[in-house]
Amino acid sequence: MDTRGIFIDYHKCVGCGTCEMVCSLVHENACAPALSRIRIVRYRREALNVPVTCAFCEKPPCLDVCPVGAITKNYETGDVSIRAELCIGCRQCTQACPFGHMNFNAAQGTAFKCDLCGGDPQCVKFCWTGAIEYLDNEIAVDIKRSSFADSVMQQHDK
Amino acid sequence: MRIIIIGNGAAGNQAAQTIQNRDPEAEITILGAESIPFYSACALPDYLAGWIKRDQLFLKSSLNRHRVEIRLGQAVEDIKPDRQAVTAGGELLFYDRLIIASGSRPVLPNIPGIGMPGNFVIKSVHDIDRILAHNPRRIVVIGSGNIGIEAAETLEYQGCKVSIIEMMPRIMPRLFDEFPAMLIRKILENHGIEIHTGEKAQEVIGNNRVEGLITDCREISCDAVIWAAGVRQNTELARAAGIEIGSLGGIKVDSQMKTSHPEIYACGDCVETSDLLTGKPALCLLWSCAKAQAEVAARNCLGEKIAYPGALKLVAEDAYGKPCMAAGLLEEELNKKELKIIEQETENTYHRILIENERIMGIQAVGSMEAMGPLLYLMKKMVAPSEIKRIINSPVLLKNMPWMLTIDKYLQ
Amino acid sequence: MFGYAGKMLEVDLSTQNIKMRKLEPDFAKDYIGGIGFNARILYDEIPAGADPLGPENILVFSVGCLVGTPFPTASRMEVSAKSPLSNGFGSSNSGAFLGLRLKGAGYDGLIIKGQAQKPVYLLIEEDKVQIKEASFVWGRDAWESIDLLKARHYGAEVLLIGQAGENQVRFASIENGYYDGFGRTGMGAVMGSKKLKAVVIRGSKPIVPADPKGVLELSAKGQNLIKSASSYQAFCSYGTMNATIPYGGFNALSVHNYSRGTLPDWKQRAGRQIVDIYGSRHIACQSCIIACGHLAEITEGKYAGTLVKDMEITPTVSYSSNVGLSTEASIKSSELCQRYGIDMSSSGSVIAFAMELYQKGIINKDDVGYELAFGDDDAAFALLKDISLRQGIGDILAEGVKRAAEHWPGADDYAMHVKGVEIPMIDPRGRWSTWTLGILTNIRGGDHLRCRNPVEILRYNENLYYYQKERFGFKKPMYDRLDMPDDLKSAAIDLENDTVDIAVMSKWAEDLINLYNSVGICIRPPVMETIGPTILAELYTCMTGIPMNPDELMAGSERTWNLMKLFNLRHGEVADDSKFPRRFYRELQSGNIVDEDKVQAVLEQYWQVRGWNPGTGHPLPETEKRLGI
Amino acid sequence: MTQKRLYHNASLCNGCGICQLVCTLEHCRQWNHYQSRIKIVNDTERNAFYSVCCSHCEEAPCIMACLMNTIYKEPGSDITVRDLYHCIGCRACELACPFDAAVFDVIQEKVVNCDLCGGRPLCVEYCPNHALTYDYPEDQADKNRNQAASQKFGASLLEVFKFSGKEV
Repeated sequence: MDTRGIFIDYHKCVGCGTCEMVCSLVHENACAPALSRIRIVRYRREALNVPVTCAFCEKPPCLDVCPVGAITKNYETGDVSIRAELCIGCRQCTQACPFGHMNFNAAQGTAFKCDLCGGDPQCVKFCWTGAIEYLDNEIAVDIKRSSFADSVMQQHDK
Repeated sequence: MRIIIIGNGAAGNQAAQTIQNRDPEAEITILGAESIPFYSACALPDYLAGWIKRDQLFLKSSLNRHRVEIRLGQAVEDIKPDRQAVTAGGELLFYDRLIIASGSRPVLPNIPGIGMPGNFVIKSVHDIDRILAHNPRRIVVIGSGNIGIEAAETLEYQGCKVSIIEMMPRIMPRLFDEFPAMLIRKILENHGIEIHTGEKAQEVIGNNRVEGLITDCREISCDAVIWAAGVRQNTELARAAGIEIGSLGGIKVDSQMKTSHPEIYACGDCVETSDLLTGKPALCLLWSCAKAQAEVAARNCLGEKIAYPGALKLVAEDAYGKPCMAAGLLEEELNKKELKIIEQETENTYHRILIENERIMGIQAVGSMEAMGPLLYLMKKMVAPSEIKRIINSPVLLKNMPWMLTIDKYLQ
Repeated sequence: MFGYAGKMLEVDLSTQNIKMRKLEPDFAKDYIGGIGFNARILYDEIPAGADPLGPENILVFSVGCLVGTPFPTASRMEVSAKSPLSNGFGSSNSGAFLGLRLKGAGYDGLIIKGQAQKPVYLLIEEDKVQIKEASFVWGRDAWESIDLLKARHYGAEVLLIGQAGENQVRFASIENGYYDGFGRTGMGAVMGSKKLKAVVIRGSKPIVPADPKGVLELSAKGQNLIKSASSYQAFCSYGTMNATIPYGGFNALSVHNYSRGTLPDWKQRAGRQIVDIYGSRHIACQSCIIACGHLAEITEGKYAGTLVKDMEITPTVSYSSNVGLSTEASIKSSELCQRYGIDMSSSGSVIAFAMELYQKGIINKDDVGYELAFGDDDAAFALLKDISLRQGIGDILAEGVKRAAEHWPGADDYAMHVKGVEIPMIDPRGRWSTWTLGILTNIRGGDHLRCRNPVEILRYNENLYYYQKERFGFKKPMYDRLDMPDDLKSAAIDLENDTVDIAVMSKWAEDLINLYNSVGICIRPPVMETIGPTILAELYTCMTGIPMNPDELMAGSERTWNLMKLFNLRHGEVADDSKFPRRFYRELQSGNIVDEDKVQAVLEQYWQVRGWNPGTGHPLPETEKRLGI
Repeated sequence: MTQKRLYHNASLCNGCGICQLVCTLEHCRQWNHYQSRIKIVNDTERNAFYSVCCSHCEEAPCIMACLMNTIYKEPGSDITVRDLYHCIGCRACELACPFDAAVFDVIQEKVVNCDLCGGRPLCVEYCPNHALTYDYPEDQADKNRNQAASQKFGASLLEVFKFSGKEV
């Protein structure tokens, strides 16, 4: 099983939106943040930026609410994907996703979501700040853990 | 791209509509054997009863007449797959893709008296016109599928005395299990329809005109017989062109609705697809299946790669104001491994849900259709009933799927 | 049409007429986008002698043609109109997310004509465009207005004017969201004169490139190129604050209205370290990989609670050195300028001008109402408010230094402007370079942003060979990497003696920056250093499907520059306008003055390089013919 | 921009049912919540109220199920509308709807769905708790995203700064 996933460090993101542009360009051959699988929430006044993308939940709410079974989870690879040909465009998944990740292409009338570019996420490649990373679950948690430990130690040293 | 569609029915028109929506430049020719425009066969009983007017039968179509040529009254004589052409009205028409949606026709048994005036089928508008012109007062309906039941009900509404003859031991034998079938039978009988099950028609008697029917049990005097004992696929054209025919008698297609010839697709009543729930070959002669198949066939014609998930039997019926519905498989069609039947009965309603191997395999309801739509989709999604419990226990999910609350009571 | 949105929106506020203009491929190729479109439209459609604040003036917003790609820094948008300050071509550039949004709504540009009867705002929702009544925001500051407008129109991008624009302060800016703005040349006053409070844009149409794969590859290449620039790391961390200290060191800062060249505590006031003290998060524009902006937060003291995008060289120099405010006050000044919707450079210059007049006794407390002194933040902010609201003396100062100086005899000596536009930042007496010649040659008047050496190494400040050349410190790899035609490169740069020919380099630099403004990328040094016409031409071809080579691209940029010059000449510019303020020629600063004759000689040389008449600065017929104007 | 749609915020709904009543009054000229195009479902366990209403699916199952081709997408929009003249009340669409959102109108004997009152939904206008909103789907998606993002940063941020423009 592939345990890698996209990990986002909200504090590193500067909100440049390169990931959105690259994503829409790779998947839709067009430059449009609205067609991007990864979207940035920008708190413009506070200069905070939160990229939002699919978490590939183990129990995906989008899968549960889909009335036609167009969303499937492959429990071997962990992948959650949409079969566009089955999608009826009811937008229930866009409402169900707790992250607001599930996107909707109004022109085609289907929902769409992150597919990790088949294992080589382009947004990660183009993200220059290091805010978006494609890491093994264990490593990502380890980084988080050690950064927390560092801060504790610094407090302690003071 | 030139596309020829054989058949001016639900499948043919749906295919044309889909192609036009997706590729407005495609040149479409629809060849219809009947010389009347596209109408809904499902509304024929309503027309027979006088609930709707004749013009309401004809469906409005938003096809662009500059790009779509509809030739009515032109039966296709043969298909020449090697030349990519069909002959219709002596003319050779070439195609890039061909969609066969030739439909089906009612079966008439080969018994004495079948050719006499007063023998009717219900398939086209003309059949109804003929019944209305005949103005029968005492009618026998052979077969109790949905067409038979609807015909009986509408004729009874018109003041006729109606009897139903069914070969099998219960009515609607392909649609309902025994108990719900009995409920429906009661409703019908309460309204004065005579029902004889387990009988077979033997002979139509009369003197140049139907005067009675002899079954293996009795003789019924009547002035008309309506044959609704099944339909057969129109596969002669395809068979003559060398297109493979399946074991059940329909045109054999793959999941993309493609026949054994790469340029020829087929959809509608004339094909043999697989069942959604079991995956076995199945015939599904229903309007909604025909439309879904036509959509798939049309999109694959245009080069998309869309798979048809499989046919699902799905019938909604109105028995004297009581909605009845059936979807999926019957108890006798199941393997009965870990079979669980949930039945709920109130004064006016009855629900039956068949669960096998933690999968919903069949739903039948009489009297109320509440929550049946969501259940139907759970069946299509192959969701285990235990999942529903999980969804109801999760406020986040429930917020998006409140109808689960109504389903829940059926699965307790 | 690939790459472009394919149409421009034309709104006549007098008649409430809304039209779509189709973008012709030939026009698109010749004028590229952004400032190119603006120049052509203004040149064709504004009659000579039009009043900049009257209904005849036209306000054009155009998006750069590469905006919408992931190419680094492709986010810029250009607004132009006849400037109320210079009476010539007024133009200003801004980034953030506005350009993409306008293109996403389906327009390459927005042309605003006429004058509304009462305050209105324009609501653009893709194909649905409405002129709406704006009395609920009229009179409010920019930030309040944005909050109100965004509450009405969810997720919209807003460009608007503050009170300064409403009151037609001649150096009012158009604000682009909270922190960005089209500052210079008084575009806000033009928008205010049209009674247009805001333009609210919603939309998310895709922009379809001709060759998406190529765009992606070139964007990756662009990222790598910019990352290889020598100044990249420094700019990522500190943004434009990198340049403050060297200019202080050269005595080339505008301190106290150019009466001095540096401040003794300059390093403590405006060094990089203040980014570490006050700066918190980086702020990037669309597709930017530098993110030079910082959110500045003041947590204690007089200005506690201030939260603004700051720590940039313009507000720092304008308020911290020119007006002499403390660092915290200069951060506060950014917020005030953004709220009032006023140009930071010009307002700083005007306040410094008033303070110097007060110091010299030309104006006194009776005129002003309070005491003015350099470094007094309360007085400076009171004056800023008076100017924005046109109260008291502010009403005179709101006309800009050139016009205000006419009110008081003797004030003319202290009016630091070129062609009516206040000079920000640099003092040519401290450091003579391509950049300072750019203040003279700039189409939009006294401004430093339209001509700068592609590679700026702040190491030397010698006036070599009678102002003809500047000493540089070019290294061979840098020279090799510079994307410039070989013949021009050898003419402009003398690698052996380490000098740059100012006249030749000026033309190249101006055309290059003009090209950036046309395609919509940023002029931050890491970009200037590495991105040239070659990669832009490739990207243009991939994006639009229109074949383009670097020479055509540079010719297009030059065409635009000449067109803008012709616009200025038609509207009354004469050769004599290209003069520094008298102070630079006469008053010693750190022992230096600028030699008027020698500067004139360089200027004439520059005109010659441009193909203009060396005596009058008028484009020659053959130049016009070559460029096909 | 696509069409606006109806959204229901369960946390604001107190189940008063006014939406159902105004809906029936508008469409059936009677005060009868069984005929409402919007249904409020009561979750007694959590004492919460949820709504069921037509989601105007892009490839709506009801359109495919209709035997009379009476259900179609309004040209130039993505709202599902019905031509009731041809409707025979067969209830196939009711069965096909996975959301149980098609309603059998016993007066007309036809199946109906929410028509958004032609662009001015009365249920939204009369909702006393503002639980129902009429909004663009894009905006609604953005709002969901914003909410998720705000949760990431905690409520503290929103307390420090009052409303500010949040957008994507």
